[in-house]
Amino acid sequence: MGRLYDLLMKDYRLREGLNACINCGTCTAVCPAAEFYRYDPRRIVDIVQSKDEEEIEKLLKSDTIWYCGECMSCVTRCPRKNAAGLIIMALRNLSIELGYFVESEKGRQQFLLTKDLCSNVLDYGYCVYPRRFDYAGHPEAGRVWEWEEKHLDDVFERLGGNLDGSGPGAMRRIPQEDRDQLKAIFDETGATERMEKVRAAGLKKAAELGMTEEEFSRMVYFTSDPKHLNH
Amino acid sequence: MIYEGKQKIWADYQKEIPDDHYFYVRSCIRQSFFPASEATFLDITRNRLGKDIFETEHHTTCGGIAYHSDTIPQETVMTIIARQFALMAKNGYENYVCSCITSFGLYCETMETWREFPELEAKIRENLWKTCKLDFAKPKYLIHASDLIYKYRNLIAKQAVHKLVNVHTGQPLKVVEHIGCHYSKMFPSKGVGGAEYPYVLVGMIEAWGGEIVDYPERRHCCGFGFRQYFIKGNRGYSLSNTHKKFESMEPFHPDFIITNCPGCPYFMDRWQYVIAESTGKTYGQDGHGIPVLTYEEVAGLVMGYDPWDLGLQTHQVGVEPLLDKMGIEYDPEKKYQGKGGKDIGRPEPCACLK
Amino acid sequence: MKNNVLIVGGGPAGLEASSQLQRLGYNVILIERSTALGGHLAKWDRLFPSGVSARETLKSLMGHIEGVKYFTDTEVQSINRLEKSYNVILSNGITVLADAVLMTTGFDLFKASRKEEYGYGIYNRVITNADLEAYFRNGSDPRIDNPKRIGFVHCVGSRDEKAGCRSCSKVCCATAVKQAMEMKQAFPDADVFCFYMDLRLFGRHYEDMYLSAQRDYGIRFIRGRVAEVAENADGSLQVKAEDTVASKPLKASLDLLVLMAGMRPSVSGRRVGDLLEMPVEEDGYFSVKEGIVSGQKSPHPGIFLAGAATGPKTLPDTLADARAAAVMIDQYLSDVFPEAKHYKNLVRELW
Amino acid sequence: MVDFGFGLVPSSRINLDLFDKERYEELASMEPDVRKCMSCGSCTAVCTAGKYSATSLREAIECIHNGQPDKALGMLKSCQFCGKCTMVCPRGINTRHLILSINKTYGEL
Repeated sequence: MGRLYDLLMKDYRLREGLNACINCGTCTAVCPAAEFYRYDPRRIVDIVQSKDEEEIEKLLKSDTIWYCGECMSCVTRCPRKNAAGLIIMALRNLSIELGYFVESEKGRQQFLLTKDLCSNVLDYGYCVYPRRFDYAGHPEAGRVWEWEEKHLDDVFERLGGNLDGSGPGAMRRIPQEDRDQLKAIFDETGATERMEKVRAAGLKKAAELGMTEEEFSRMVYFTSDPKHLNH
Repeated sequence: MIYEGKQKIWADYQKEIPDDHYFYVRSCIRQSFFPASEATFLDITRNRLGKDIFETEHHTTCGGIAYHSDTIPQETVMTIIARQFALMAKNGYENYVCSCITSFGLYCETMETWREFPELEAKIRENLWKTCKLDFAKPKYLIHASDLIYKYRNLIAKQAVHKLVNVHTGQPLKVVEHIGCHYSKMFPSKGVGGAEYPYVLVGMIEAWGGEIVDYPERRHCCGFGFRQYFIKGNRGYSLSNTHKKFESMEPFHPDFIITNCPGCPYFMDRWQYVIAESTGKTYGQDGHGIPVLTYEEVAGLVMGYDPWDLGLQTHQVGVEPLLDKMGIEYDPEKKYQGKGGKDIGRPEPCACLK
Repeated sequence: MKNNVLIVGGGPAGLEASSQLQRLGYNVILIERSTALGGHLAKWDRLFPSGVSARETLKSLMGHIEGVKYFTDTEVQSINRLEKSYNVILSNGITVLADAVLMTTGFDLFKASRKEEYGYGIYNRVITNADLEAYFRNGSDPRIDNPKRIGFVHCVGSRDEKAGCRSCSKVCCATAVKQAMEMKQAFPDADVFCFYMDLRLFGRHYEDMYLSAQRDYGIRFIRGRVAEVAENADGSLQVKAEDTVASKPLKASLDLLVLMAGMRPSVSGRRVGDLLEMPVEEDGYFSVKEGIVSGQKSPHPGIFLAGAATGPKTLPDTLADARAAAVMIDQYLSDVFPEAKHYKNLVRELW
Repeated sequence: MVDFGFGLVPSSRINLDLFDKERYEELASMEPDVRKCMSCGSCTAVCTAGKYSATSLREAIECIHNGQPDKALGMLKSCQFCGKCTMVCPRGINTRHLILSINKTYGEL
């Protein structure tokens, strides 16, 4: 048994999600990613259970493990009670831990995702915060969001929300002491360390590519190589 | 379609839903995009049905979106969840109801993992005390807010002002249901009706006079995919999966779509807009889209709430054709007004989508 | 005096063992819980690999049991172990003093509706292998209306831990190939697809059957387990699978989908087994004393097993197993009741 | 039409409804043995061209059965007709003739 496989086996999601796969393809048959990306979850499960170090390392550095949308539709159908979705999460976790994620275009996206989502959680206590959801960056949010964004306070007031208000209610300002507890949890459970690790690896990659952080972020946010798709 | 066959399966998946006394936890996405839905949920359950639904300002995100975008470790999200549970116990509750499907699925998975790996539960218990000085607790009953509206569906029907019926033809409205993937795909027994033919939304539609239409891609994900939406370069995935669903449901001509997941109504509403504006294709009648509603919005319409109090103006797909079919009166002038009729302008019209 | 042998289950194994034991000079009492003898064979139309008639096969099995006392609509009510034999009370009030008991309780067909995602009993055009045999026998089924595109799903309730059945049912692959060819004969311009995980065509002539299905009938074999079935607006079915050979998700519209429901341990057989405290293995089938050298002996003296009671078997396997059990029972009784030997020889001379 | 900076992604899902039966029957009339393939991969395993290009008779036959003849042609265009695959096919398919027949049948697509 190889090193990478051992590291993977430390992850509860892999222990939960990997039983002997019989390559029947039910996971791929219903996978939202398999139709639109060059992606086959069955093969990933098969590679992991093969314990082939070389293949697993390739996987950890590849775009492949980043195509999944974590909808977990595969879990319902597997006749061997595997959970491809959980296996992917374990692979992504290890890819980040080892800094391999920056080796692939899709993996690099963790640089932005980690920065944005974690700061939302720590700054506001929410994963999503409307004042940080801008129409310019999200034109698909529609003309109606363009309007809402301009009148966010009025819209929330009209709809019985409590945007940045005190006490309970939708989008209330979560008290500082509670956000402090979130920060303490982040520090204690490795999320803070994770954030720093991802940031450092991203900036290192940016430097390798001779890019500033802004240039790197733009590239990561906008680019998508056609090679990910099927032709 | 053989209805009795589905009834047999529904009978196999009846989960226990306590009648009253819940600790309520909000959803990040629902609060951001459908704040009125949560307000309506609380107004219906507390004021119309007289239930005890407690909310504390101290609860936070469960971290689910960050977790499913692979930005925080499993141990982190589990400790945040333990904190939410601890707040429930601290406030004297044992029934936990959450507004978010991603949260619901994650709570189920977390409790299952704790059951399977007690050493992990012990670690989380320790983390919780270390970081928050809170005592570890687990809910006696864990349910999603749509389970509760399902439970109350007949009480709501008793107070109904409108039915899900086309007042012009007398025919029941054709409704498509969309269940959030994390509701029961991972743990079929945790969802009303199971994973393949969930009954939680079907039950509401039936109780309120509508007719559910099944279609081939009913079970398919809306395409959110967390990282697949947040990063612009990935949004083609998200868009294409919703497109797949609409192409599949189009021949069934649904009057509207009911959802129980916070993200799905946003995506299925906005992706219709994107498809219309970028390809010219629309799925509703004569240039309109198909309205995508939350179950709270549907319950609100049935109980006679004003559509604009329900926040239907914040959908990109216009709901007026649906309101007309249901014979619901509304004031177009008030649609985009702020509180007390304050003028806050209105959205720009779309080029294609009516 | 003649030794009594009680045989529980009137399917092929029970019938074959009855005729053999009777010829060996035993007093055979055969009981069957349903109203007719023959078991699943009585419901089948033609048999793989050669396509012989199930009716004829059953008729020839029945032809050899004259003189055998049999009771249909009859179950075992209670069993008491005496010193050398068993005191058995039947549901029809008759009491049998059995010197040996043979369990030929067979199998149940997997309840296809338990694979919820396949929609048996929900989608109109989803049927089972058993439904199709019934259609072949009596020529009509409202769900089969000149189908142009027909699919067969292998491993329904087999090799499926989600459905609680890990084992392979052994006969479904061959049955699917047989039925696919029969449908092609019935509807020559139909396209027929078989969705399989592995083709387990192990028996003599089975591979020829597979080759013929491809070459002579143009049946398409797709390596991928069907993941989901749904109904299109026009009532046809949408089937999803992965073509694992092409590593791509696949969809197909079909007019008819046939689910190859697998074998499950017989529930009523298990009930009788419990009366006898017969151990079962993890797969739910009865354990045997030693798997290879005496696969027909139960751990209890005087209790024997044959046929699908000890796991999925083809019909030839089952009949051979029944004959083997008859010999085992003969040896056992000869050892335990040597005084009966002389009488047995007289009977055997008559044959 | 608005440009959102992303758009619909082409589907790679195999749709068996797109299978062109008539044309396939043409092929089968030229080379009936095409039906006998059991996707064992022996042909691809020994294929010389396959070592240097995306040549695979096994996949090509699969593509034809899946209604993707254009993909099939792509997978055969580097074939050198060395005939190794004919020697190893356990079903005795005259693979060289099959490849020629595929090109002939679908070539003008």
